[in-house]
Amino acid sequence: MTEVLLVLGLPLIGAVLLAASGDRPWAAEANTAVALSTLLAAVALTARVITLGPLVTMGELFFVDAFNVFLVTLTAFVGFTTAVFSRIYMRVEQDRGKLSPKRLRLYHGMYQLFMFTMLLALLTNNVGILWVAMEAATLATVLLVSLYRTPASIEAAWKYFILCGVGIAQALFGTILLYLAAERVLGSGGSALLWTHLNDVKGQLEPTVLAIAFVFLLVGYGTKVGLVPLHNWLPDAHAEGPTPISAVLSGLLLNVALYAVVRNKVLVDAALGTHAAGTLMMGFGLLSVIVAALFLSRQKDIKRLFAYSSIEHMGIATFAFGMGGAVASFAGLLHMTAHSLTKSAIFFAVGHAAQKTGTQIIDDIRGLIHVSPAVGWGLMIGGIAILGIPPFGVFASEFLILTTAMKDHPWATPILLLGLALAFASIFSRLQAMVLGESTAERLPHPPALFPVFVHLLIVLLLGLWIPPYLANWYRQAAAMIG
Amino acid sequence: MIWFDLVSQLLQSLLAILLAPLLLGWINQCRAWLQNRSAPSLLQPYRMLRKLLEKDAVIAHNASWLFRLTPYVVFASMVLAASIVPIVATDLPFSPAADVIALVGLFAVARVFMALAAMDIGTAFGSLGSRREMLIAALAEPALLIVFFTPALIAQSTALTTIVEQLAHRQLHLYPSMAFAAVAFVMVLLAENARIPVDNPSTHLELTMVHEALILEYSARHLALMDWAHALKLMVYLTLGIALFLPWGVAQPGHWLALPLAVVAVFIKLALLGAGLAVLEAVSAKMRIFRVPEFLGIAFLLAVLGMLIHFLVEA
Amino acid sequence: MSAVTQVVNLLAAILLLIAFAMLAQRRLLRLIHLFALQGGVLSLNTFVVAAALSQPHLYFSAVLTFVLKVLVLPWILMRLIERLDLKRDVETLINIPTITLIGIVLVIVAFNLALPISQLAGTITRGTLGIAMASVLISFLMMITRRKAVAQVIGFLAMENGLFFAATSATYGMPMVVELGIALDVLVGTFIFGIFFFHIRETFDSLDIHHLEKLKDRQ
Amino acid sequence: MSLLHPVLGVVLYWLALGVVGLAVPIARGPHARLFFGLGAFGGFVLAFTGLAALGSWPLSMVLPLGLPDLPFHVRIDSLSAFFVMLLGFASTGVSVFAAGYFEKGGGGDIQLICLQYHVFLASMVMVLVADDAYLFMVAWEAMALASYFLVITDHRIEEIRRAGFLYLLVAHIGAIAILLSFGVLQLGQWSYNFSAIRDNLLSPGWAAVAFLLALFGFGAKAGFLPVHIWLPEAHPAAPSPVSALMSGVMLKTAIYGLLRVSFDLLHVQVWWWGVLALALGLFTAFYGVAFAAVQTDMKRLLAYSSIENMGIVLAGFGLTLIFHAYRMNLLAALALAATLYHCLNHALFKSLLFLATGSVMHATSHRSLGKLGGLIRRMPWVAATALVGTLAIAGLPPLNGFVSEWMLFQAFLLSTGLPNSYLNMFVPVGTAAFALIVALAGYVMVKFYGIVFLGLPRESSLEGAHDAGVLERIALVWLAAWCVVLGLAPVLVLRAIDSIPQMLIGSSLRESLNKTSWAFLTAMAPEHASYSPIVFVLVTVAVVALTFILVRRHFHGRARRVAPWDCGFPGLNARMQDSAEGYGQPIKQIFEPFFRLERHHPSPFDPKPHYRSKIEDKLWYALYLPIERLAARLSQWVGILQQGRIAMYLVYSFATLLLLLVLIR
Repeated sequence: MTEVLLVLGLPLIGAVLLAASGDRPWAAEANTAVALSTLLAAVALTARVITLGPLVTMGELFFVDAFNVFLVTLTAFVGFTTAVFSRIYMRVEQDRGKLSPKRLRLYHGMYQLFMFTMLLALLTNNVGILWVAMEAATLATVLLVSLYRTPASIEAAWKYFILCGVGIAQALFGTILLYLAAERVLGSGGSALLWTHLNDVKGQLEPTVLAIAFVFLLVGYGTKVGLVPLHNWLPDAHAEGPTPISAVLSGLLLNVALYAVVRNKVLVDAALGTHAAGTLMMGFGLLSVIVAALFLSRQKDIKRLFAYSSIEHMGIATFAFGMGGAVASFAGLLHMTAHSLTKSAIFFAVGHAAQKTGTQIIDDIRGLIHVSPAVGWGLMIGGIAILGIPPFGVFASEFLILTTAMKDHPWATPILLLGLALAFASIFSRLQAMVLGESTAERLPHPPALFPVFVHLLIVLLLGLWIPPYLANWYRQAAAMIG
Repeated sequence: MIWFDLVSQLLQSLLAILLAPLLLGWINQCRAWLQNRSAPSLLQPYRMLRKLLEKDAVIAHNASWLFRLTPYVVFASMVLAASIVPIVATDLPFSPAADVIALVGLFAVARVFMALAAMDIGTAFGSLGSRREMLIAALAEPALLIVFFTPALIAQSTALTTIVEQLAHRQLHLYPSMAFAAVAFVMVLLAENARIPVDNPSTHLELTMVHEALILEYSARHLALMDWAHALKLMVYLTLGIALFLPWGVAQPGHWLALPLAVVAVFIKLALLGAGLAVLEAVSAKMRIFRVPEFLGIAFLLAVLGMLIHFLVEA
Repeated sequence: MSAVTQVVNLLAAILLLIAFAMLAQRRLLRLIHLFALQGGVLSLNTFVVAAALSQPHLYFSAVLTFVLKVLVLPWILMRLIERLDLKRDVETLINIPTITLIGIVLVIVAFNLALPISQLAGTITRGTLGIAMASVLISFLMMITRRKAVAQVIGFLAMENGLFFAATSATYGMPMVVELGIALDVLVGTFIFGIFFFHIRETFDSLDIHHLEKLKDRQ
Repeated sequence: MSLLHPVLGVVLYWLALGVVGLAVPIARGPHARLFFGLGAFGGFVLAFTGLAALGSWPLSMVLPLGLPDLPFHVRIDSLSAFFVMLLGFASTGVSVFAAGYFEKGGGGDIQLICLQYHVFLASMVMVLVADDAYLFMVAWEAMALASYFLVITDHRIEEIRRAGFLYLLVAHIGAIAILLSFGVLQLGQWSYNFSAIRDNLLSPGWAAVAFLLALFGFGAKAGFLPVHIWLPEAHPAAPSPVSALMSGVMLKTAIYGLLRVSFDLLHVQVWWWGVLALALGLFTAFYGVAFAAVQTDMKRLLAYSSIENMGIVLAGFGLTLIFHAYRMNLLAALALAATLYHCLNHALFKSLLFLATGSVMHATSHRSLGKLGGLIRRMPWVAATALVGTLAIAGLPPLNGFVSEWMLFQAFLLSTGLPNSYLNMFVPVGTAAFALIVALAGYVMVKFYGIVFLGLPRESSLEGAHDAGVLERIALVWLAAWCVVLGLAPVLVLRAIDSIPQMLIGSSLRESLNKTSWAFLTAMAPEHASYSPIVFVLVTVAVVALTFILVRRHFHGRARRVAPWDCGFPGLNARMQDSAEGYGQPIKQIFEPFFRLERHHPSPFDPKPHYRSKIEDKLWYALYLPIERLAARLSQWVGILQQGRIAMYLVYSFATLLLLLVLIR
């Protein structure tokens, strides 16, 4: 109860506070402090769930179950580390005159607002509120993408806005249809959109309606997940926004959108009693993997590169959830976790690298390891982790997904194999060229804030070697629920 | 019993070592006759050896220990080979030490040491010789192995003594595969022993020589050992041919009286083969080094054909 | 068929008509007027349903719709195009007959899709679900065909209207809290769009979105 | 206290050593001597632990690590024990050598190298003792990764980065294939530990899929055709001790995996798998030796020779499969023993030779054969030990290389009883090919040794070359000594490893080994074939001594040192000897169709005539570049998706929506 309020309230207050005074010299610290307190609240919430089990509070408005509890913690955690990272990063940007105090204020305010929307989307029990929060997340980030006001950034932000707006509108239609179906079972009024109730009666929901509803929901939230061919906003937004935003977009937004899709898939599967939804998701997943892998091989911009890698990994996770089954869903959840940690860590390193070399063009970044071993190794290890090389967590999930696929859907494995191999070749060749070799860059006045990078990578490493039992239990329960 | 074995073993080895130069002399004589030159005496090779052994050795400044060691190794391995091949008797204590494959390996040891020693001084001819020698060997060795495999398959064994006993002491039986093998064997023999048409033993014509280029830097006792080993090698090959393709007359295990008979038989066979070799050399001309691969390729082919024929008609 | 239903169906038909009109409308100013009109019809429709069924929260949402979609949003848009003096025409990418033809195809598709659903829906307004879906798709089409930022935004808002209409027709509207949230989002969204117009304007000194086609995969 | 504990203990010890080594910032010399010296003890322990574990009952443990429901299982049985022993013997020598080698520099930051090196060793051990698919894959990829970082130690050089990338790429693709193979093997039971996989009875079709995936995956590591291209690039790029480990030990882990999957985890073995392996192996071996013959860089030459040897091993593996599939288990045991024996031999002499090249590079800072020569007089220790290695790898009695080849020949010859007439015809031809390969290997090694150590130094700088340091000498002697021992006492070795055929095939060579004394190695039966290296050595030494004494006694030992005669040609100089190209030229000419040649002939009027010839791998152009082009074209097509036009993007999602709506109906 109180924890939930804290988790949601702190970032909201922080948003108001920083929107008012985000241009003060202490704003960055304040931002970090708020994020930290949010994290602590989330940890408290987690601890409570560990001890007391899932809970539903405030007139069933919010609920915490095995599926969203770890996502809440993850979100708060990545939010905090990103804040730590952006403290240094944004200072450098400011010193380089890329940001006016006004925009810094906007940045800090919107950052906290974004955190709020993410947490709201995760915690709410109401599918409608979930939609509202997702839309609000778009609104909160769109101005951050265009923070630099460069033509490119404005264009990127516009595309992000229009495409996600349209997509989310489809999701709304899907939600309405869901409500229509639920209403006939649960009666009209608020309870018909409460997920806990929907989950109880999912078997009785009207299949035809839910089938169509799922199409709209999948297209809608799938746009935010970045599934091919709805992905086109993603690389632009990642490449042109400030790096901390790229980090949270890849690390959090995509996760939450996928979370929304999966929540709805649970209902649809039960209602339809067929594997139609799963098949759709598998198709989208494979398409995303292969197309993203092909795109990877033609990237010149480092942030675009990793944006496409995000598409690829979201594709893998979607494929896993599409396959369904205890192991595959387990792997999908693990993959979400590992990917968001790794990818945000990579973006931190990329941010420093881009600042040191003053460019995002891959061919101009060389020999980072000589300029700053920490940045170089951070990028290298992060890249290795994201490429699914053990003993990192990403490998653990890919191991389970691939072996499952090999047995259940052998026809899919060649595509996955091709996708992974291509992605490896494309990313690693560039990574190696950037990290190793003779260097081009000069040192920066500010020491890089690399503690986040290595903390993330450490956790990912841990996930590959040893998963905490309660986390594993959550994964199992959630997987059982997802089916 | 074991004493008898040891005796026959020593007898055979000594016989081979001592008679090898004589065989060389005999072949040279035949050749001289065929080219109607006046032949050198049969004992000429012995005189050569003695002369060389008495001379002071002359060694290049930069010759390493490998260079000086090689003649002894080569000589020793040839002696070993000679004491493995059943020439007069089949129950030799040493023969279990090596079957045909090991025998081929033994030849390879000698060859490799020679090739290395030839490169040691760093003369143009040395490396040229070793390259050509290794090339010829690389192509001859497989052929030789396959040649050996045909009788090995017939006898279901690669142990020489077993093969010989199988072939010699069972009732006469014609093996077409052996005919192929025999032809291939002769070709390999010519190549391995630096005879015409592959190499010319009696030339120092720099651009065509192979074997002579290898031992170019040797003198005195080292050269003597090399030549002796070379003669011994020819001897071993001929006796191998005898053992595999016309083994009749070899002494049965434990037959004292058969021994002298066997010795006589071997003498006759060697004399005939030597003469035949001389004829062969007289009628053929030396070929270009890059014709040699074709030559040995044919040998290889014949050997493989022999093996396949064995499977087709005999197995 | 009850009188209310007839009224509702009439209003729905008008909505569809307006949607087509917007699809075919070249002038930006008229577009805004049409948008306001659409909002008006929408709120009227909601009001009728509310009256017929005496659903209190529908009254509220009718008022909300009116305030938001007839007064506030059009007013904001007007202000914007005055400030950006965009009284000029908006030209479409491909010629209007084709577009309207595609629109008709969409209507057919939408009706067929909506048929099974509307049979399930227990509302007096269920017949209009197909129209709602159609107007959503048509607004989508409009967004695709327009090449001026403002027009695209209006298309976006029209789509929002269509959704709202769907909500009322299929389920007598969403729960209150959700409706409020949606309204808030739409409002904020429009503001942000407004901000964007100025950014785009000052960066490219035109609101033609073909300036916004630079970002692609350079090879 | 089972035998697993020392093994795992050594793993931990190595990891700790690496971490501490990374942390301790002391001067290069002491650092190398201290940490690599300490590392050598681990290898020593492993060597004898493995030896002890051979034939002992399988021991397994579960570690408190890993995924939920899938903790790390470790297990040591005869097969693992054998390869652990192999790793131990090789790595002891290599570590001791490295202690001396890295002391003198040799690229890179020593602390980092220390970490990577020991992680590399530890992960290899884990691969060998892993008893579940997950741990296996983790260790496998950790091994690839660590070795990758070691390969790119001198990453400022562009070629080395390229080599490293190629290496890791192939390794990763191979790893995915292995992963999929496990996916097939676990049969949807979600139990990835091998003990559960053993109980799965796959249908022949799935078994074949699993085998082929495994063959491809492990082949990518072992350097089988056509996925061998990384090997000649990566091995030369690494520092010599690392090359030694990669060639000597890492390639064997691939063989281990292949044996584990096809004989332990899979139940059925089909004869055509064996035929495939045999043909592939012989072809690989021939390819390797032909390319080795024409190399001009000594480490590349050795790398290609590694390809050749792995090909031979694969051929032996294929024979084993064929025999086993036809239930001729005694012969299968013979072939398997030969295969394993060759693995062990190759581990020893290839490490030895790579280390020797390391000493040579340190002494001369040259890698190209065209710049070496005459080192036998400057570096007697290295030359002597390298000679042992050379003779061994050339397959000459009485050294170890000959033993395994002898046994393989026996296996080939005994294959005539196969109940398949095609195979009866095919295998003899294989025998012939094998004979050719062995002979060519001799050619290659004479070239290697002769050009590096013999003749006149081709560069004046070589006059200053110095012999290896004490540590290096110890390492070289250690490895050379084992080459000799394995050559002289094959029967003892075979008795030690006899439990492996027993375990994998259910039949062993015991009786045929016990028929005769330890001095006589026999195949099946003494009357069939026998070979005694001891007698070989004794007789040869006796004859040498006798001849020497007799010559001295009856004549004299006088010798004069003069200038070389050289047929009386004056002005002999180093450029007159064969260059590496020259020595390989006949092979180039005879096997021309295998190579992709680029020759630049000088014009007759050229004042400074210069001849250049470049030899490249045909497969690179026939296979890899087309794939690359295909990927490029595909990505071109995909690029159309991203045209930057927002209207198009909207159309995409619109179309998707409609499509799905129609589909879902």
